[in-house]
Amino acid sequence: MVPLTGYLLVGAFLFSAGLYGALARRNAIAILMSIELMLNAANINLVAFWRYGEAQADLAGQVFAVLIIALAAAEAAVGLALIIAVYRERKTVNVDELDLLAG
Amino acid sequence: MLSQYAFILIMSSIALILPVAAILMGHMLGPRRPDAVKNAVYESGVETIGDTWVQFRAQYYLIGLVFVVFDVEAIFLFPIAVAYEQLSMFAVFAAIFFVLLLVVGLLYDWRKGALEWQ
Amino acid sequence: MPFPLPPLPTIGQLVFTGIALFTCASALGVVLARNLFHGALALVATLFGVAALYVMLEAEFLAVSQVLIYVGAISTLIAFAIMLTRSMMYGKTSPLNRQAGKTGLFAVLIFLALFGFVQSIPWPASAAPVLANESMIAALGEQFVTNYVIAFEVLGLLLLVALVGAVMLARDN
Amino acid sequence: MQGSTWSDGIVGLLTGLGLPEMLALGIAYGIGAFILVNFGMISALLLIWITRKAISRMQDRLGPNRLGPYGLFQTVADAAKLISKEIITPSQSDFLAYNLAPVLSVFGALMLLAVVPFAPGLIGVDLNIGVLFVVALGSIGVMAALMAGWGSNNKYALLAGFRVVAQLLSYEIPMVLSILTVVLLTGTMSFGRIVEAQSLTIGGLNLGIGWFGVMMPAAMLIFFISSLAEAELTPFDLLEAESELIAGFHIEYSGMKFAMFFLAQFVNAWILSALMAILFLGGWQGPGVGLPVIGPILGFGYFFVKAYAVYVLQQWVRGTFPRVRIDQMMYFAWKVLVPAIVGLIVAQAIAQKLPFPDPVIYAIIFVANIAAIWLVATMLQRYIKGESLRTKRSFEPTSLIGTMQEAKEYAMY
Repeated sequence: MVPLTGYLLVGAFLFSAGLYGALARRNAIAILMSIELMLNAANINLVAFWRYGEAQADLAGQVFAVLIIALAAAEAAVGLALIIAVYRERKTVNVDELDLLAG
Repeated sequence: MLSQYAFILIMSSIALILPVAAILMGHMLGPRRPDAVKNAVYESGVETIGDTWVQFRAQYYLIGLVFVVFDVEAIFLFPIAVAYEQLSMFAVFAAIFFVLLLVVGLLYDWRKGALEWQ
Repeated sequence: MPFPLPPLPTIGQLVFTGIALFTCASALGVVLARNLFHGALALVATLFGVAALYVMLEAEFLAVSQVLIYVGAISTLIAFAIMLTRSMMYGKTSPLNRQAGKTGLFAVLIFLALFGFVQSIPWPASAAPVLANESMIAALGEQFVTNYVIAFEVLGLLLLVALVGAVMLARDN
Repeated sequence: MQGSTWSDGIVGLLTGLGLPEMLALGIAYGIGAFILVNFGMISALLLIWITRKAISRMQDRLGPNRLGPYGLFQTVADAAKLISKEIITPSQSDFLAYNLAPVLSVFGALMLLAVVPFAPGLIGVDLNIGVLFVVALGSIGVMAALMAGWGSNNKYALLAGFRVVAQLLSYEIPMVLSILTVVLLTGTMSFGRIVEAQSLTIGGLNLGIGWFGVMMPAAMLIFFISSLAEAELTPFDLLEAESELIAGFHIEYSGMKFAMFFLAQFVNAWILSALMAILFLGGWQGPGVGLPVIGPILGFGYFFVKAYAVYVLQQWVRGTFPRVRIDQMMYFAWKVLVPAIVGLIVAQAIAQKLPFPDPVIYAIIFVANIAAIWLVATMLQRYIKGESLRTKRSFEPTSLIGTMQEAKEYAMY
């Protein structure tokens, strides 16, 4: 059987990659995709802890994970709609060109 | 359960290899005489003007949006439907309330004309 | 003293290693791809990898919802948004901003810290067999409308708000 | 977990030969999967022949009749032709997306076969989440269409890809929800058990005619209509609209790569008909399937007869109906089918919790279904009236346009 460490390491890798993408990419859509990676990393950990944990019958880990997936859907829907609205105004989705509030 | 998914894994590798093999066979058996006109983008014989990445209308995105919300709804309703026999009345009303919330969303979009193709 | 050979990996471990490498490689593809559409395709691959990990964890309902919602819905939305904002046009400039170097160092440090942390704790190496699967899906459905009913209804409300808000934002007018 | 399956025999044979059980299972699965995949590929040839014959009969033609008996080998010749054609790769196409798209679309179609129950015990793998597995695989087809449209570097292909995705997404919701009615009734998502639930046992004898389609005609109809849209067949084939989009998202594909899209489309259409047979027409259930030896063989026969009958029905619709416009396509999905099926689900959910004996509950569900059909029919009638009024007006002398009040019937839409 695969030890729990394996899953946790995959989760850690996805989280770090997502973090890098969220901070370093210029395109807003790419940033959103990186955030999805981080959410997935959290989900892997939740399910892995559920599977290897004591309270399997409780299913809390799975319920959380499904809720997070649904949440990610709502987040992506609104986030992308925002990006589209911003694009319509400013004709760009590069976040370092969007300095309306920077003054 | 994992042995069931072993079947899925084996079958998916076969289902991937077969079309790849068919395409590679087509590459090997068919002739290969490319030229600039043949490889040009086909637009009914008219010369291509401008970039392929033309501006698309936001309507497509709106459809995707409504789809996402209803997809999420469906994914929650399936396990509830499986458990339906054992549910109490309260639970049933909770589920129906959940459905009605989304119906309100659909009605709102309907009124706002987001479902129309202008 | 003979060098102790590590035990042969089981089939499950081999499959896991394959899936894990695939997932991590495509995750790197997401953040590093110059072409945004390739990035989206890599994201789809990553999400499939994660779904496969869920199957390995015997959470098949979760795996299938992952594919349905993430691959079927969210990735499509992302692809639509890429086309709508003509993000393909930025292919010539660098996809990374000025602080990319510093951020990369930071991310590597975070990963190393997490790596060390995960390795330092003696996690259980194996788990109890999972309860029968059909009843697990039913139990999951029951949990949604009993123990977690508040979260469930709030999620419904959130979806409603997302639907209304996103449609208002994205409409052409 | 479940009773005997097809793999038991092979595994028993192989372990008898002294192989370890793991390896035996792997070999058995390999054989089964290989047969299934090849069944999909080869049946596509037959399906193309059936399609051409059915359509040509409806159009008062003979169809293929030269090669082999009744022209049966025509598709084989076509396949041989396609394989020897040059594969043209358009310049500036995206290598990854362009080449992966045909493979993925075939993959998505063939993998569906893994959960189709052909006969009692003869199902690739009876997943607990079989129903959702099918729906999830549909998203691979969506991705393939997007990749093909984007990868070809062609405006029309991209536009068609977008339209395909819009259509597939719109009709996936009524389809999924119509499957939900069956799941709500049976309390299981495994196809094996859904088919088993459609027996009708009277006096210890399995008549095998307790089909859900009889009790839930509206859900069946909605499933059928959405499956037409998902299979991109004629009332909903505006993605291929030759006059506007040249040929759809696979315009830039040729030779075997085009053949792959073609194959995926036919396999998909057949599996959707098979799904309708499984979910609403009893799958392998039929009179006499309970019999000891002959039962499974009969069941196998019943399943194929039903699946092909639904397939021919699809072709019939395809041969008779005109193509809808894109706004009508959207209208129909979101404003007719989705409200109807959501209403049905709520009605059925309430009915199933009423403290009545089962037959009464079934009767209530049946009445709700009939009401849904009636409602949809009236809504469509109103819509068609408005449409025909609009068409009539567009042919009136121009001098009158603008002077006329908007008609009441039309103003509703």
